[in-house]
Amino acid sequence: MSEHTIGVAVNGDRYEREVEARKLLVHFIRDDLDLTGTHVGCDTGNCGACTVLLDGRAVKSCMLLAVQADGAEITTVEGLSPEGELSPLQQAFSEHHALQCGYCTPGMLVSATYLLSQNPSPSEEEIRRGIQGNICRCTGYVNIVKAIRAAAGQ
Amino acid sequence: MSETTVTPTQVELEVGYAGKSIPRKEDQRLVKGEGVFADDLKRHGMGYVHFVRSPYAHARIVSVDVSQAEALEGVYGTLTPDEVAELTDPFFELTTPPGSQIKDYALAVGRVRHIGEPVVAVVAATRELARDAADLVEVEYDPLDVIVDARRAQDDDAPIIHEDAGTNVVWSGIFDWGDIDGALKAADRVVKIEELHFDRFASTPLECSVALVEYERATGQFTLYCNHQMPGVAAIWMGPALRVPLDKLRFVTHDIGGGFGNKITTHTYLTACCLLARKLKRPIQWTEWRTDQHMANAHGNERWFHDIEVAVQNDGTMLGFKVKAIDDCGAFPRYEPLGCIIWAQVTPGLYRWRNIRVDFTQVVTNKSPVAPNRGYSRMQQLWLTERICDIVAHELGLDPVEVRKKNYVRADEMPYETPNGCVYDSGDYARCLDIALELIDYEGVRARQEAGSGKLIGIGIGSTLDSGTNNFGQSTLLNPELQFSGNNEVATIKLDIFGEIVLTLGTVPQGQGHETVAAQVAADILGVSPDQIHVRPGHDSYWNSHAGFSGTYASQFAVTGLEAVKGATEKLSLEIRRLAGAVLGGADPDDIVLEGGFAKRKDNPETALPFMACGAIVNANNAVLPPDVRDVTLNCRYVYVPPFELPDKERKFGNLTLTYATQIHACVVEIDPETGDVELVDYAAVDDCGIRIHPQIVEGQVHGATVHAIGAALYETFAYDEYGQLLTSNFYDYHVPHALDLPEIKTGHIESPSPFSSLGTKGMGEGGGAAIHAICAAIQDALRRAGKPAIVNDSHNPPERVWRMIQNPEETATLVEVTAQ
Amino acid sequence: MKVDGTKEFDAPAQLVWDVLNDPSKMAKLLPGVESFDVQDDRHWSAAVKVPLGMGGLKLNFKFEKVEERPIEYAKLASKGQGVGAIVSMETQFHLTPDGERTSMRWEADVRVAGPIGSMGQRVFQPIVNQQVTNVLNALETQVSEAKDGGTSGAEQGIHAGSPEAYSAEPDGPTHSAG
Amino acid sequence: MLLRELEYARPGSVQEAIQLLAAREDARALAGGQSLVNVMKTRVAAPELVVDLNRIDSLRGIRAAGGGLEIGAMTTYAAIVDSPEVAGARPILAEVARTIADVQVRNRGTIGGNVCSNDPTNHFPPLLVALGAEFTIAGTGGERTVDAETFFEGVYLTAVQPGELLTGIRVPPKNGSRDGWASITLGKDGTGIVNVAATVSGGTARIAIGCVAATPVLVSASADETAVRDAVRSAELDPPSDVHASADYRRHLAEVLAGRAVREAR
Repeated sequence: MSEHTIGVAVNGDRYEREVEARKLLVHFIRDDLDLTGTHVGCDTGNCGACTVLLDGRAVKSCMLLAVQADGAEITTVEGLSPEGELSPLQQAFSEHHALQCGYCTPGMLVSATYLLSQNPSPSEEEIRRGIQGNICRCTGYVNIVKAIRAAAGQ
Repeated sequence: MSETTVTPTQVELEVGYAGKSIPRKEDQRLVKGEGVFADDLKRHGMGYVHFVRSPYAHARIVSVDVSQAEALEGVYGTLTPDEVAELTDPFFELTTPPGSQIKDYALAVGRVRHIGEPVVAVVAATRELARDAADLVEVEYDPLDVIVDARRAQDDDAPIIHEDAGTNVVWSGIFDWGDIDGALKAADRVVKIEELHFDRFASTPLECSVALVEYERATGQFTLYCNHQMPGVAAIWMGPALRVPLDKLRFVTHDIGGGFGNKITTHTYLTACCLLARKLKRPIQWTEWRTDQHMANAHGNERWFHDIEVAVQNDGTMLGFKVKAIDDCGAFPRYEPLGCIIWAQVTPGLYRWRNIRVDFTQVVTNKSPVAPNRGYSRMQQLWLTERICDIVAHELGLDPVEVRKKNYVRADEMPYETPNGCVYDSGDYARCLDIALELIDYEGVRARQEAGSGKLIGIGIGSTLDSGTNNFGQSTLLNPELQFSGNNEVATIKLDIFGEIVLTLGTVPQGQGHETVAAQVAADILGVSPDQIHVRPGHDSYWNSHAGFSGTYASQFAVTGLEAVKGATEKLSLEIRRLAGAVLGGADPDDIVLEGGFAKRKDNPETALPFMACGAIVNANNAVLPPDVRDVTLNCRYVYVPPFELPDKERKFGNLTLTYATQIHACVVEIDPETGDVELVDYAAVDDCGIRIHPQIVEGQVHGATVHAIGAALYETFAYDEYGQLLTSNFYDYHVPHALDLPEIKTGHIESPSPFSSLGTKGMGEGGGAAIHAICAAIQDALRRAGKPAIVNDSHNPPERVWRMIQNPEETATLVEVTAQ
Repeated sequence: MKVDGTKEFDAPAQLVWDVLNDPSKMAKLLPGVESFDVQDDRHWSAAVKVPLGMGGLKLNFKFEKVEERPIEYAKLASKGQGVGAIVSMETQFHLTPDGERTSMRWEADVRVAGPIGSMGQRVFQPIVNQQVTNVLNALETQVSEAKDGGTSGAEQGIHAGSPEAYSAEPDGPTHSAG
Repeated sequence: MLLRELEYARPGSVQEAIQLLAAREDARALAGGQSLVNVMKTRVAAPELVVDLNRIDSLRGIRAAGGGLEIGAMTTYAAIVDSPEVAGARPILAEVARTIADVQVRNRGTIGGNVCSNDPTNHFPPLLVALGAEFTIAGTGGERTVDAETFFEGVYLTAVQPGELLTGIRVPPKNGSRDGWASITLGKDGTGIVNVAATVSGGTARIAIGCVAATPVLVSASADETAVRDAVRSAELDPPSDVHASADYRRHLAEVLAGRAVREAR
């Protein structure tokens, strides 16, 4: 068994852990760090429920080995808003009913956060392109697009 | 007409929350990633299960050897088919003999009957180790011939999938209402359609099935933390199979990542987990992976329609039709054969057709078992009625809009009794259609069609009904021996010692916002804000707030769930008012009003008892209680029972469901004539579900149901090859709609209150697959306008199929024959 | 999936037959054979690693000669088992002598079960093509070696990843649906 | 989702990476991982050693060179989309990269990984064949350069041999040519059914078609649509049949899309 010691900063907290080389980053986040907001919705990297920011860029954490994240800064859904408050996007998701079951929501919010960090006033097409990697089975994306527009001040 | 309600963030304290789109209670935790989904739970010493699954669609199991797997360090143990056969009885079957002789176990016993069927379960200290060990399990198979095409299942040389039954037929029967033979003779024309096919797909909730099962040896108690969406029914299956009383199976759900019916038949896996928890004396954790979910859990029913004959007058009025239907339920019936009757809730669709004969047969094939899937069994029937409308219109040279309007049940005929005794409660289909057509600029698109362009433009309509609140008595039309009828749902509400109001539902929500909507209804009755009502998330059978049919399925919460909430809350209101009346000087309960967390005397509002005092008196200071209110518990349970009767088994006649929400959808497609690629360029969904308690949630359900159906029409299919290999086992090949695939979905609505629910609500949310029907209609319209006489004969139309219809329209045109008489 | 084709050899039929029916020679025809074991003249087995870019697919193959009519016809059944895949193959050879030359018609029916079977439908056909081309090339080498009575050619082997293993073959496989 | 046991190495240089890859038969280079990790999840691929290239800075980056481009093998799709050098020299690379899967995949997936995995549905193999790119491969014996027509050898197979590493891709200058792309996918930006890239120069179109054979099929024709369609019709295609498209339909799409790629080339 190949074990590695890795150090990561997740939502500003530093962790040092032993991981098996074969462990996926998403399982490390969920099982080892108990940050269960990041979800698994498929086993082929299509659904985006496991999306996190890795050094500021949106990635699917089921397509990386945990050991690859050694030294990285990671933001998960739990890190999107300060304690007790909602970010403008989180607030807009609730106001516009952009979530039903809420299972895709963490990944969707991370992707939307990333999108607005790159493009603060996206067009509808750019919003759809920005969340193309996140599958939602409940909302048909209608209200998600609306919420992202609203959070972008449109 | 397109409307969206923007929710105010601050809710004023006022009476009248029902009807307003208040922020959902669920959202706070879900947007922060603090939702509690079943896979989030952990227990000390738990073992992870991995199932060894069949690589064959049909094979005899020659031998199973788990010795190498068990020898691996970190492996806690295994479960084999032999153990399952010894420790459990087969799950009961709902159908009649010989189909009822089918034996369905937690693992494949003796044979495997579909790809991915679980054969052995392995438990280890980590997920990865369990998988490592599963790779060491040796199973020897002797492959058998397979059936993937339901039309061949009754052939003489067809392999028999369940030898115990001796036939591949699960259920078969004839439904005959009115006089179709007379109608076919009397009609000006008969339109015959040789064959139509409703394809296999599923709503594929993003969260797969999960369970964490604990077993307490001292009491023999199993606790299943899981995401089963209808635990009461799971218990009925599992108790007898495990040979334990139902109360020994405690089901707990919290947040569920979508269900859509696909989480109703996971009892096979849950049973395996129970056996392992007991055998290995440790908590057992099971997470289904996406590929497993696609191969071996819950597909939607696939259906073939043959020899359709429609009795038509020259003006497009239809008198009825007859059809032979073959339903493909995959390798095991499980919830079936209920799909053999559920369609009858919408027998004539939205139409005034009085003469209908359906010869219905359900067969098993070597494919994944089916389960109820959003629009369950009705959408197949509604697709048939919508296909009939468009094919008849095009063959007779009539306008599909006019043909629909001519045949729709009219608003002034409501409540309308269908030929088989179902009662359509309310609605105005023609008006909904007008709104939908306006939303897509029908006249403008027709003008664009006339003008012509490089693309083939088509307009399609899908008219459907979402029948809600089942009368389970319909099961007796399939099997007279079954002891199911009516329906029920439960809510419990209490006023606690510090004045908290706690509402417990029997429903098992999966994203429908029950916590919010229930709180709205209760808040209005108790004169408080929804924020002041704590609705417990999820379901726990230990709360004792459920009944036999509890759950979230079949579009019923707005009726069964809310009627239970209303009933329980009214009981609580009466108790509070009795209590306050007694405490506040002997006032009559009717003279007490509940407002702002106080029970006040109407004649003197300054004389008021805070809810906190009510809770405290009853729960902790009851020696002060006047004698005539000593029965007050402030803990009120109410069971809602809808007004159903047993259907007539002889005539297969009766009211099978309580409410009918209407969906009329219209869409515009543009087809690339060189590639067959279909682009959905405009879409409108008009919904009428009676009184809406939370319009935004209703609209969200409309969006979701629409997109499931768009996916089914254009992208999603569970396709098998001739060997029974599933070809779309993941989200690469099973393409669900992504954000870029969809146009903006316009919505409109009317409200036709149901006369059968006290709130005027109707169940909604499943929809009737309207987008499938609308898109099929639009493709056919585009082809016809381009001079191609093709009919759309399949519910699933990927580019190649459309291209073939353009290249060779005769291929499907010859499926139709019109005879004049 | 069914594939078939014909191949011409510049060697007498008996010689081609001998190569085709010598398990140890057959072993050399297969790409990525890691070990080989002959039980008897009708049964043999091999551990094979089918070369794929992302790592080889390891399969343990069992072969059985189910029918033969020297020197014109033979039918082989084989089944390879590995993680994620079970490959079943039925292969038939028809040899037609033409003086010092031989014409071989062959048919193979390949079925893949297991998770990989549901994933890679669109790539099976090209992969089977590649493997068939490998086998035919190797067979040609074996036959010409046997004809020359030497052994050097076989040992230099066609490396599974080497370009010549995959060059277009004019008499390569054709397909029928299945 | 559950990988077999493996060892992991994270070299800091190309030399180190090659040594690691050459020393172990079952070693695999891990680029963006957007395909390899997926395959490893199924355990169909189970390398014993994964050599992670993500920390080798010299493998990343896009350089304008003599009117063309030199693109490091570990350059992500996102970097190609955003690159001013690409926009200046060969914008088609960015236009195509922009349609690969989704943002998250584009943030990790690399051009080198794309061509080395060589799945028939991948975008870059036909595109780079049409553009006439060259591939630099490093091994223990030094570097060699392979042209696009010989680089792609079969499904999942390329000229990169065990123990070797693709280090960079050279894209020739546009020199007045026009580049086009046309594809039919399963949903927008979904799994490819047929992909066609074309480069039109001096009245001649150089067309590469993906997913109609084991490797991209190169066809040359005079650059009018009829000639292009004729040429594709008579080309030797051996398209796979799968759940999304029959061989016949793929053959037809190849023809239609080739015409479009040429017509719309800019």
